[in-house]
Amino acid sequence: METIISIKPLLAVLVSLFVIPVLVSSSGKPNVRESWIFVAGIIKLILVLSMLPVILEGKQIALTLFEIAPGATIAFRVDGLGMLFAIVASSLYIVTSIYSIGYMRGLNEHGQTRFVCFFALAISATIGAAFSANLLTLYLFYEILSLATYPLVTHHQDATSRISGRRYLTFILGTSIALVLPAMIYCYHVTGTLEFSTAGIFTDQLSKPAATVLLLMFVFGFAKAGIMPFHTWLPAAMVAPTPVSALLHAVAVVKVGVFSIVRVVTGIFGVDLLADFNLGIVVMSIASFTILVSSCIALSQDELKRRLAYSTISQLSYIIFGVALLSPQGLLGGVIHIAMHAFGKITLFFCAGAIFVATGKKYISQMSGLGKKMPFTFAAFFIGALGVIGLPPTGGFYSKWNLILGTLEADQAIFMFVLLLSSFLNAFYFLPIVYKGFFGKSEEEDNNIPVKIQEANLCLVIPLIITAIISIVLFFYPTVFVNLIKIGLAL
Amino acid sequence: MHWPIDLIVLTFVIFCAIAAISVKDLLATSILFGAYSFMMCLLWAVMGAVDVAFTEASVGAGVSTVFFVAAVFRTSRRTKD
Amino acid sequence: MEDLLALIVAKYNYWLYVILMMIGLYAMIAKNNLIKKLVGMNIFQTAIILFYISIGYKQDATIPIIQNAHGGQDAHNAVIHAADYINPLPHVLMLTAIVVSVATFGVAMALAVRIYQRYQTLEEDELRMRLSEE
Amino acid sequence: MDNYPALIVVTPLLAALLAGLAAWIEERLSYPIALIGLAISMFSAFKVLMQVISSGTIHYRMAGWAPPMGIEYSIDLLNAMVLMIVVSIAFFNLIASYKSVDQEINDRAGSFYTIYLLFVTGLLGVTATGDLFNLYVLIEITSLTSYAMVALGDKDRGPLASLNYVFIGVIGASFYLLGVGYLYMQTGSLNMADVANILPGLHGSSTILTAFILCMIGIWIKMALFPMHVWLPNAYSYSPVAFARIVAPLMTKVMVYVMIRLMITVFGYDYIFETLNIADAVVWLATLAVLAGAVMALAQKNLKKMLTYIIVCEIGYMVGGAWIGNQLGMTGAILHILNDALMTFALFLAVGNMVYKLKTVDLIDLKGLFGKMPWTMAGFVLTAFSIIGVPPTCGFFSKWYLILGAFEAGAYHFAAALVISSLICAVLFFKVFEICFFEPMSDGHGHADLTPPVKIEEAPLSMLIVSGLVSLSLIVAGLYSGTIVNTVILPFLKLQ
Amino acid sequence: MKFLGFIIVCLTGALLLYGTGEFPDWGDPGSPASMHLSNDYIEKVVEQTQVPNLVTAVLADYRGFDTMFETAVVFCAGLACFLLLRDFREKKERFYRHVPTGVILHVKDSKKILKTGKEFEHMDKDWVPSDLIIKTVCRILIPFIQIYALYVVAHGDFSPGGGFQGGVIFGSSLILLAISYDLKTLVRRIKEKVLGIYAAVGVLIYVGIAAICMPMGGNFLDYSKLAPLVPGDPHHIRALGMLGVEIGVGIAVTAVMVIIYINIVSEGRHDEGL
Repeated sequence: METIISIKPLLAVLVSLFVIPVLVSSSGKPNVRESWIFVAGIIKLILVLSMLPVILEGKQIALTLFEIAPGATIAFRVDGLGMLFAIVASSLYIVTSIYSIGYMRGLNEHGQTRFVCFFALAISATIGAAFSANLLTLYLFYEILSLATYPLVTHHQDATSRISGRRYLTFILGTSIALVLPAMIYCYHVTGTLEFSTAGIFTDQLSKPAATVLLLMFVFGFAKAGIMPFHTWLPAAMVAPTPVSALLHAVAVVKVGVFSIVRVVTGIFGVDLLADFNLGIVVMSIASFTILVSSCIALSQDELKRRLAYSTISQLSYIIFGVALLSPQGLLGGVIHIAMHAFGKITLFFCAGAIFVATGKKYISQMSGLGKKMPFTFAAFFIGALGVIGLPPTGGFYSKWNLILGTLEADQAIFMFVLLLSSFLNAFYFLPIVYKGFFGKSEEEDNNIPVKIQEANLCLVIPLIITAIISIVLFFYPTVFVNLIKIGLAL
Repeated sequence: MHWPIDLIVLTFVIFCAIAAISVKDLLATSILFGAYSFMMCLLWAVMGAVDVAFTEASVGAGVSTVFFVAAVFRTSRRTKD
Repeated sequence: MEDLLALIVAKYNYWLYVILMMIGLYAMIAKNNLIKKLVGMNIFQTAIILFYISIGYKQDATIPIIQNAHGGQDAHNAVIHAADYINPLPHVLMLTAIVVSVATFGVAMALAVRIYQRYQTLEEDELRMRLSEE
Repeated sequence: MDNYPALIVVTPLLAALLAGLAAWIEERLSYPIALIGLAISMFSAFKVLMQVISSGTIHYRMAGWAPPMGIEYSIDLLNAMVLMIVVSIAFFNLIASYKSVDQEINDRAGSFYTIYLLFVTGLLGVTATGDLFNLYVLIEITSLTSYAMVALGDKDRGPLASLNYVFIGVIGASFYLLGVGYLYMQTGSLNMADVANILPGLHGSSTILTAFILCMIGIWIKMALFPMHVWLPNAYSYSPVAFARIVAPLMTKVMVYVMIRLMITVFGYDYIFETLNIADAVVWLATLAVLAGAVMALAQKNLKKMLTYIIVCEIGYMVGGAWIGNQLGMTGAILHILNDALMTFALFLAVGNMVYKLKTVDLIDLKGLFGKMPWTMAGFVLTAFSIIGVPPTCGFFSKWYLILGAFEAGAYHFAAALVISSLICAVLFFKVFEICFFEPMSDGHGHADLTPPVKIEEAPLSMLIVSGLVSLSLIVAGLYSGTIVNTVILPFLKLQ
Repeated sequence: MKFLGFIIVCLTGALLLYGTGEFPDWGDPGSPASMHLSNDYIEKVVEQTQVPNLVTAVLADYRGFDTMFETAVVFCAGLACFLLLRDFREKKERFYRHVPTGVILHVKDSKKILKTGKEFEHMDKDWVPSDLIIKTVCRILIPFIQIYALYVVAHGDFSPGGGFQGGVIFGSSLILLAISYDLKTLVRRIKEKVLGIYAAVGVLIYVGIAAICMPMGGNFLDYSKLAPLVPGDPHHIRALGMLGVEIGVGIAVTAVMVIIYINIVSEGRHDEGL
């Protein structure tokens, strides 16, 4: 596989860093500030897409920045997986920034400059994680992302956000320092390298118990992936403004966690090693436990964002589950679910935010009849829900289909039922909302006031329509992503 | 072969040291301390370290004692131990 | 008996310096009055000096000043036997050490005066009481 | 024959004396004199560093007498690096100090700069010298100056803290002196290299063992290793900020350097790690130091105090790394001398800025500081991350080497201690950040119209710029730590 | 505390005694300490430096670098005492003696200052040195002490003594002046500023002489390179260099001793004391 040395990955990471000083300097003039955000976001997207053809040709783009120790470098390498993730993140970043303008101004939030700056920082960290060539670099960006999102989560600076900020850090930072760091250094100590390679870096240094411990340290250590019991930060983090929950907690942060686990499984251990030690089953059982339990919890949640959060937790475990199947179909289904779920879930979050801004309603019980008021929002919500449940005509169906095929391929038929059961659960906790929204009676109708359409402002509605449309489009044209994954994992 | 002198002076030194840290009157301490330094300087002279002895005579028995008295004069003279 | 005496003669200097040193250290740690601690400090340091001087001492040798070397020229034809003179190096070191100790002593005294100005006492337990009630 | 090695140490001394003169004649002159002196010294340190990197160890004979009769400066990669660190930190701190000295000790500023320079001279000499007794004298200079400075800081507690510091410091120095005496007793020499040549014949001797123990205990007392740390927190937190900013980063690090120098150059690996087997005990002690330092820091109510306990904890890192007894650990320890010096310096710069504005830095005084002093806090946050060990700041990479070394030596308890301490540091600093960020608690969901904007009151520009530069240097040092290790530390360790 | 101290002391003592176990006998000429270096010194010093007092030679030349910092330590101590204690506020209450009658006046407010001279003389609060005998004796004694001090400094090359001892003796002579008369007399004789400058200048002489050797093409402190600057026998140039250095040390030490004494005894007010 030939490698091209190029500075593009670095630029793609740095572009939104470079814009931060500009944002700070133009803090007085919101319009100038936001326009800069768009400039940065679009340049970033262009940079990312400009690398796409090269990757599709089966080449790689690499760039080594610093060598800390032999075998431990800070380096970028763009391959299929990274590309997939980068495209998803950077495209959704633009959509989200449109949305956040509407949201933040609609609610007249304070400290908007701080907000956008850390948002930019977070997104560059995400891209960096997507492009990182070895575990050290990945860890680096992982940590930067954790710290950059703290001020976003605690944006309101009130007591509740303080509590949840604490929980956020305790889980994210604590696990990464206490579990991932030693595990990573141990890997380096054993093998002398941290570069991702599809064959894995271990030759025969690991005994089975050691491998098990290491794998578990990684799986639980990357707590952003929300594997139980390290999931509680995610619902807590829902105190954040909705754009944060939308982009970071449906796409960037959580997906970085999952992505790291995927990298570790495929790049550090290597599928074969895990298959030999037959460790996939361990991870799979953990994942399926998470899937089922969190789905059940989601059923009981009345606050919309919290319900979405729990559904996110279960969906993330789908991805880990798929990877843990260690079979081509499973890997494909799992990894592509990163993209599919991203578009579906972000639509849902957008809708939640739009509803809140328009009507100030947070709780599902209050939302009956809202569908007539905000039809576009609820239509989008419906599509997003389909995507998350995994029904056609949405991309979610594609990933779930592959996952199920994967279970059969890895002849783990029992786990197939996990998937099906959880899909039912998803349906149970999403579709009623839509139903109530469209066919339920709101209090205005009870005192039969004529209902007229009053959507939230355009900045909020347009993005969610876009994402909804994309998640439908992905059902028909998933090929690009599929090819990227096939290249990336050499399936 | 003058180790007896040496030994005698040494015992004096130790005696002065113990006395200096155990009397309850700081002025007395300072004087005993001067005596201690002087004994010490004798000891060194016996051992042939004339320069050191000279220094100790002028510093230890001289100036430090003066500083000591000055400090006691500016602080308290009595002490509990 | 004889050899015991010989042993004492051979080593007693070092033992006594150890004793002095222990006295000083004990005063520094256990004494309650700051001035007393300072005395202990000085005893401690002089004990070390004594140790060095004892290292330098050499039997049947005279003080380290070369005889009839005044003016220098005739020093060349005067033959110098190393065995005749005491080792000068420890003396030099200890000169420096004495100076350092007296400098420290002066500063410490100044500090003691300052503390007395502020707290009107130099007894450690009383000082601790004053600090705790502040 | 160039005299740069001498100039490094002598220029600050000369500058100190001239500044002392100026303090009596024309006080305003003493600051520029100090500045120039340190600048020249820094330049020569840089030249020496380059020379050493290019063409090996430099030997400089004071008064032209060949060692062991005369005193010799032998500057190898390690000295050169530490010299560079010391002098540059001293220089930049001097730039930052101008305003704060004005504020704290406005009269007698001249004398302050004199003492300051003497202190720097002492540190530089300690680092450069190749003679055991010369080391003692220079340690005494640094100690004496720090006694004076500590007493000068807090009007009430200062003198007492300083006097306790005097007692403990004198014990430490005297122990070291005794150790040198015992060495001299058996080897008859004071020059490090010469002693190192003679020692191998005497490895069994109980006198040498005693000498070793005495020297180490003396140095440990001076560097405040855990059980002997009691003097440090008071001394450092009561001294004036301008001085705390230099004594906190440098004093302990230079002492660590001295320990490493004694271990490697004088006594030698095979004596320490083969003849004696106390290394494990010391590593355990270091582990204890790390944990204890972190925990005690957790208990503090005052920011300065908290940071001083963090210093105690960091000392544990370096001692442990040095005593683990493999190349990786030693690399980590030496790299951490640089990194920790930078980190502590940056921390105390930030604290200095706060003190300049707030006067007291009890944690409750820090409310809403992110709004009030954003730039200072930015630097502070960056430094905190470095201490927690977040990549790509330099703190992470020295920790990386230390943990690797611990793994290689199988000292898992030390590795665990490192991880735990960085967790505790995270808790510590986020405790502070929460106070600065959330309080005073804004009710009403923090909407723009409900939270009035706080006006920014920052420290003077000179202090801000320095602290900003140093905080950025943390990242730079982190990214280039590979280069540092390959050009300075590994070659040095290869030579031994 | 006492018990803990006792334990620590015993441990230290045990360690030290354990160390002494393998010492060579006391005064054993064959011990390494008196074989390795000292013989070189004893045999080479005179021909290399022309200074018969080995201690002075080693102190000021071979290990002159130590001594330079030792002087710096002294200077630093003086400065420290000044910084710690000196305060420039006037004291509130003052005492005067009416000379003709010997009546003592106690002035409470600091504004009112009597002109001291024939009629009134200022006197200390708690130290009343008006004893004629002591005054006279000291007046006679002090010059001799000072001459002796100068001798000690100058003759340090050939006999015990040197800059430091001489300086201390000179300083104590001045202190004697302060004790026998009163502090005011001393302060009137020697201004504080002068002391401060002397302290710095003394060390500067040392460092200066040492530093001049570098432009002269030698290493730091290498007196032999000074030959072109000094008239006379280049043979003795090292001795001369040491003499100059010793003078510097003497000046510095004198000044510092007086500074420390004054500041301690008057709590930094420089008005009354022993």
